This record gives sequence, C-alpha cells and structure tokens, in this order.
Amino acid sequence: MLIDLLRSLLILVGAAFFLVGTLGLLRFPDAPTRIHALTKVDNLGLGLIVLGLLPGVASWPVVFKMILIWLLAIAAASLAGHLVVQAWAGSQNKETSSRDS
Amino acid sequence: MNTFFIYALTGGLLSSLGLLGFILHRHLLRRLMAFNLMGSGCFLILTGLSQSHQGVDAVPQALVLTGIVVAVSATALALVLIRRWYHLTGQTSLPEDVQSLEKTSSKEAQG
Amino acid sequence: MILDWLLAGALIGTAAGVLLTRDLYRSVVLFIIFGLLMALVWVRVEAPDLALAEAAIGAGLTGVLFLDALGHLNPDKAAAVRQKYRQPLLSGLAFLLALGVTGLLWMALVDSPQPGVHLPEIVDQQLLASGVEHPITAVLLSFRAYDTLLEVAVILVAVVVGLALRFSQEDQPAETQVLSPLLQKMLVWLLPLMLMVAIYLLWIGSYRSGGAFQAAAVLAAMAVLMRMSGTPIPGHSNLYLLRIGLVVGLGLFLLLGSVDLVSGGNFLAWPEGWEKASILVVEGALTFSLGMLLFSLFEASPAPKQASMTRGGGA
Amino acid sequence: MTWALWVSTLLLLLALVLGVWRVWLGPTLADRMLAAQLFGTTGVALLLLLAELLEQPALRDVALVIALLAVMATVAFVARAQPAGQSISKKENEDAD
Repeated sequence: MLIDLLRSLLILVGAAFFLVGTLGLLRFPDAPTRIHALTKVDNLGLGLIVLGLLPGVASWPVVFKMILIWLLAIAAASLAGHLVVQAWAGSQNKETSSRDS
Repeated sequence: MNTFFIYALTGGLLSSLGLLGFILHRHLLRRLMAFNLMGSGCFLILTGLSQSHQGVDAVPQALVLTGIVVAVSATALALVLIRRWYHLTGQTSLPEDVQSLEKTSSKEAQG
Repeated sequence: MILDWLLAGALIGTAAGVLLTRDLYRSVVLFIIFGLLMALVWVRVEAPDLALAEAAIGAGLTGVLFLDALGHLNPDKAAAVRQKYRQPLLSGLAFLLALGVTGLLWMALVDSPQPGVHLPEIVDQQLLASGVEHPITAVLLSFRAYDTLLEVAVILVAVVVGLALRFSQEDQPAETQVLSPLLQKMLVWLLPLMLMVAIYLLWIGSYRSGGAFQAAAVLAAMAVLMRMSGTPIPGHSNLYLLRIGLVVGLGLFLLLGSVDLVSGGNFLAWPEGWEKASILVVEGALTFSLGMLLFSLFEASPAPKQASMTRGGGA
Repeated sequence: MTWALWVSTLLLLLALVLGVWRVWLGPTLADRMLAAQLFGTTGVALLLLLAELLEQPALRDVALVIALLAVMATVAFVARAQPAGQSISKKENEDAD
C-alpha cells in the first residue's frame, strides 16, 4: 500500500518534470539554454519514472533493460546537447564573421 | 466506436491530407513527404479497419510491417533520384512545374 | 479514450504542419516527429511489431535520409518557398478534392461490410503448425511467405536502381563526418549495443514482437551511424561482398523454400520438422540482407555540389 | 496506482504536444533538433508507462530502440544538414591541429 503510494508519487513527479522540461524548452530564450531543459530536467523525469516502475517489474532482465534505457537516454541527451551547441556556436561564429567582413 | 476505429478515421483524414499536399507542393522533397503521409494513412486504415471488426489481427499487421519497410526503401530511392535530378539540373521541382517561376538561388539560406 | 483523441489530434496536427509550413527545415523536423507519433499510434492500435518497426525506421533512417537530402538541396530553399500558393484555382480544386476524398473514405469506413472470414481465428489454429509462436512472424514467413519473398525482391530492385545510378557517375558519395571525440568514445559501446539489440530483436521474433524487419532496421541504422561518424565498416569497399550480402537473404529464402518443392511438396513450405530452424535461418539471412539493402540506399545518394561539404578519405 | 499511471501518461502526452510548438517556432534548425530529441525522451517515458498499463512487455523493446537510435537524427543533423553548409567538426579539427 505504502509502496504503491510512493511509486505513484514518483511517477507523477517524473511526469511533472517532463512538463516542466517542455515548458523550459518553450520559455528559454536560445538554443544553449534550452539544452538545459532537455538534458537535465527530462532525464531526471525519466529516471523518476523508471524508478517508480521498477518495483512492479517481475524479472531481473527487464529491470536491467529499463535501467539501460535510462542510461541510453542520458547518453543520447548529453551527446545531442554537445553536438547541437557546437553546431549552434559554429553557425553563430559564421554569422558574426560574415557580418564583420 | 472503438479505439481501432478512431485510428481508421484518422488514417482516412491523413490520406487526404497527404493527397492535398502532394497536389499543392512542387518541391520534390515535400511531395515525397506528402506521399509518405498518404502511405501512413493507408497503413492506419488497413489495420484500424480490420481490427475494429475482428480484434487484434496478425495478418494486416504483417502486411503493414512489410509495407513500412518497402515504403522506407521507396523513399530512399526517391531521395536518390531527387538528388541526382538536382545534381544534373540544379532544380528541386519537375520541369513542368518550374517553367512559370523565376530562379533565385541564395547561397546563404538559413532558417 | 481521451488519450486516443489527443494522440490522433497530434498526429493530424503534425501532418498538417508538415504540409502547410513554408519552411522546409520545419517541415522535415515535423516529419521526423510524425514518425515518432506514428510509433505511439501503433502502440494504441495494439501492434507492437509495427511500433518497433516504425520506431527503428522513423528514428534511425527516415530522419537521417531527409536531413541528408536537406543539407544537399539546401541552396534553393528560398526558391522553393516562393513556388507555393501561386494558383488559387488549383489550390481550391485540390482542397475540394481532398474534402471529397475524406468524405468518401469516412463513408466507406463507417459502412464497411463485415468480413466473411475471421482471420485471427485461422491464424490461431494454424500457429502450431508454423513452428513459431508469434503470429506475425508466422504470417510473414510461413502463411504468406510468398508475399515476403516478393517484397524482399522489390527492395532488391530498388537498391539495384539506386546503386546503378551511383556507380554510373564519377562522383564520390558524401564523406562529411562528425569527428566529435565524445561521439567517438560513445560509439565504442553504442555500436556493439546496437548489434546486440538487433540480434535480440531477431531472436525474440519467434515468440513475441520483433523479427527480421525490425532487426534489419536497427542494423541499417548502425551502419549509417558508422558511416556518418567515420568508423570503418569491415568489407565496405569490397564490391563482391556487397553483391553477395545484398542477395544472400533472398537466395537462402528461395533455396530453403525449394527444398520441400524438390521432394514433391509445395514451394515455400518449410521442410517437415525443421520449420523453426528454417525460419530462423531465413530470418537471420534476411536481417543481414535487408540491413545492407537499406544501408546501400543511404549510400547511393550522390555527393553534394559544393566542395566544402566533402571530406576525402576516412572510411 | 493505475490512475497515477494514466494521469502521468496524459501529462507526458501533453508535454509532447506542447513540444511541437518549439519545433514550429524554431528559429534555428538546432532548436528544432533539440525539440525532436525531447520528443524521443518523452516518447521513451510514455512507452515505459504504457508497457506497464497495457501489460505489453514488447513496448519496452520499442522504448529501448527509440533510446538507442535517439542520437541518429542529431548526428545526421551535424554531419549533413548544417545550414552553414560546413561541418563544425571539421573546423574544430583544424583548430586542434
């Protein structure tokens, strides 16, 4: 009973984090700041949801798989942030240099 | 009205949306996307309609599964052809469509 | 139910966005998102197999293909925008046509006749004889193996056309590579993981959602990722290996399908007692071939025009 | 328990729908790619929840595939679809040399 309540809470909070992350994506002013919403808030939300779902899972391989999914999502998000901000900075540089010349 | 039927109706709407886009657009890339949307609509109708009568059905699902893979192959081939066309002519539309419009080529195109 | 309406609305909205926006970039990214939404829709249609295929293809291949083409066709984006909404008469007619088609389709859907046969029941009855426990795999490789065979042949023809175009020209394929150190480090464990997931999907297809097509999509995505990041692909430049790889799936399919024919049975009926083994062998070969076929279509794209995009050597 | 799952599913779907707005706004392709990436993560969470709700373990495989291939679109964006027409990685490499 108590554990169910705790799980529900974890999952709900996780989903709320996603909503906040989307809000951040909408409200933040430019690409580098929006990366924060993506890499931090959303992956925390996903982590909470995974944590909330784990006790209901019967077998160990599935537990392993869900944790793997979370790790993959973190890795993908950080890599995406890294690459996108590089690309963004590159295009900004190009813009300013072409404006100067 | 069950869940499957909702998606069959969605598929119908999607098909005609794709058709509309296919007619209206001249840029080949966008035509290809419209064509893909039409395809997705057809897949939805196929599975949604048959399952709304008989419940989960493996036969249309298998049909659509191969359909999805063929669709992506067709899309990839179409992209190869479009790019070859662009490579040879420098245009992204078919000759019947480009006659009326003047060519503007801005190098620094940026969203 | 509210979930379904919301999802259907989002799907239609995204599709409309893909078609109506004037910005090609926006259109392409919305199209990628449309693929992800489609995967969720397949989940709601209770077709996890399709969700898997759509996820693998939508996330792994379609987006890459379109972004790739977008980078190539980039320069005349401005011209493309201008072409739209030129002829109000044509637009009006097209709208009317689309409305009519929607109306007719919906009428047909609402009025659709009850089918005379109950296919799920038949599939259930025959499932035991097919040798596999997952109905979709059974349909694909046992009940309707003929369709699957021809479908693979169709893809092979598409690839032959693509490669013919590719090899008839002097130019090299685009060699732009991402050399980010973070990506390189990540690929060290990401690529083996992709291979593992592909094999897992292939294996699991014999008793639940998964199978050759989904595994092939993951495999193709893996090869594309290797290509984009400049990781050398073993045997990549060997044309004989390429030809063998492309046809091995179809060849094994035909070969094993003919075994029963030779001994007086039917074409594409698997040898008695060896159903599961045959299906697994054919599926394995199909996975490899289909993955290579999809990757070859990605490779067949010609080089971009401006020299700054290309980058020699590497792979 | 179940109601919490359903509410969360709806919240996530809402987040997904709101995220489309950023794709629409842009303004740069980088912003749009970020939104697409966010779609991937949200989709993964949604699939995990649905796997529990609908009792379809296969959906976890779908989530796994999406999480696995999430980097593809971004890498393609950096490698091929740079609006500037020039790979940033190349520039970075020259700097390092």
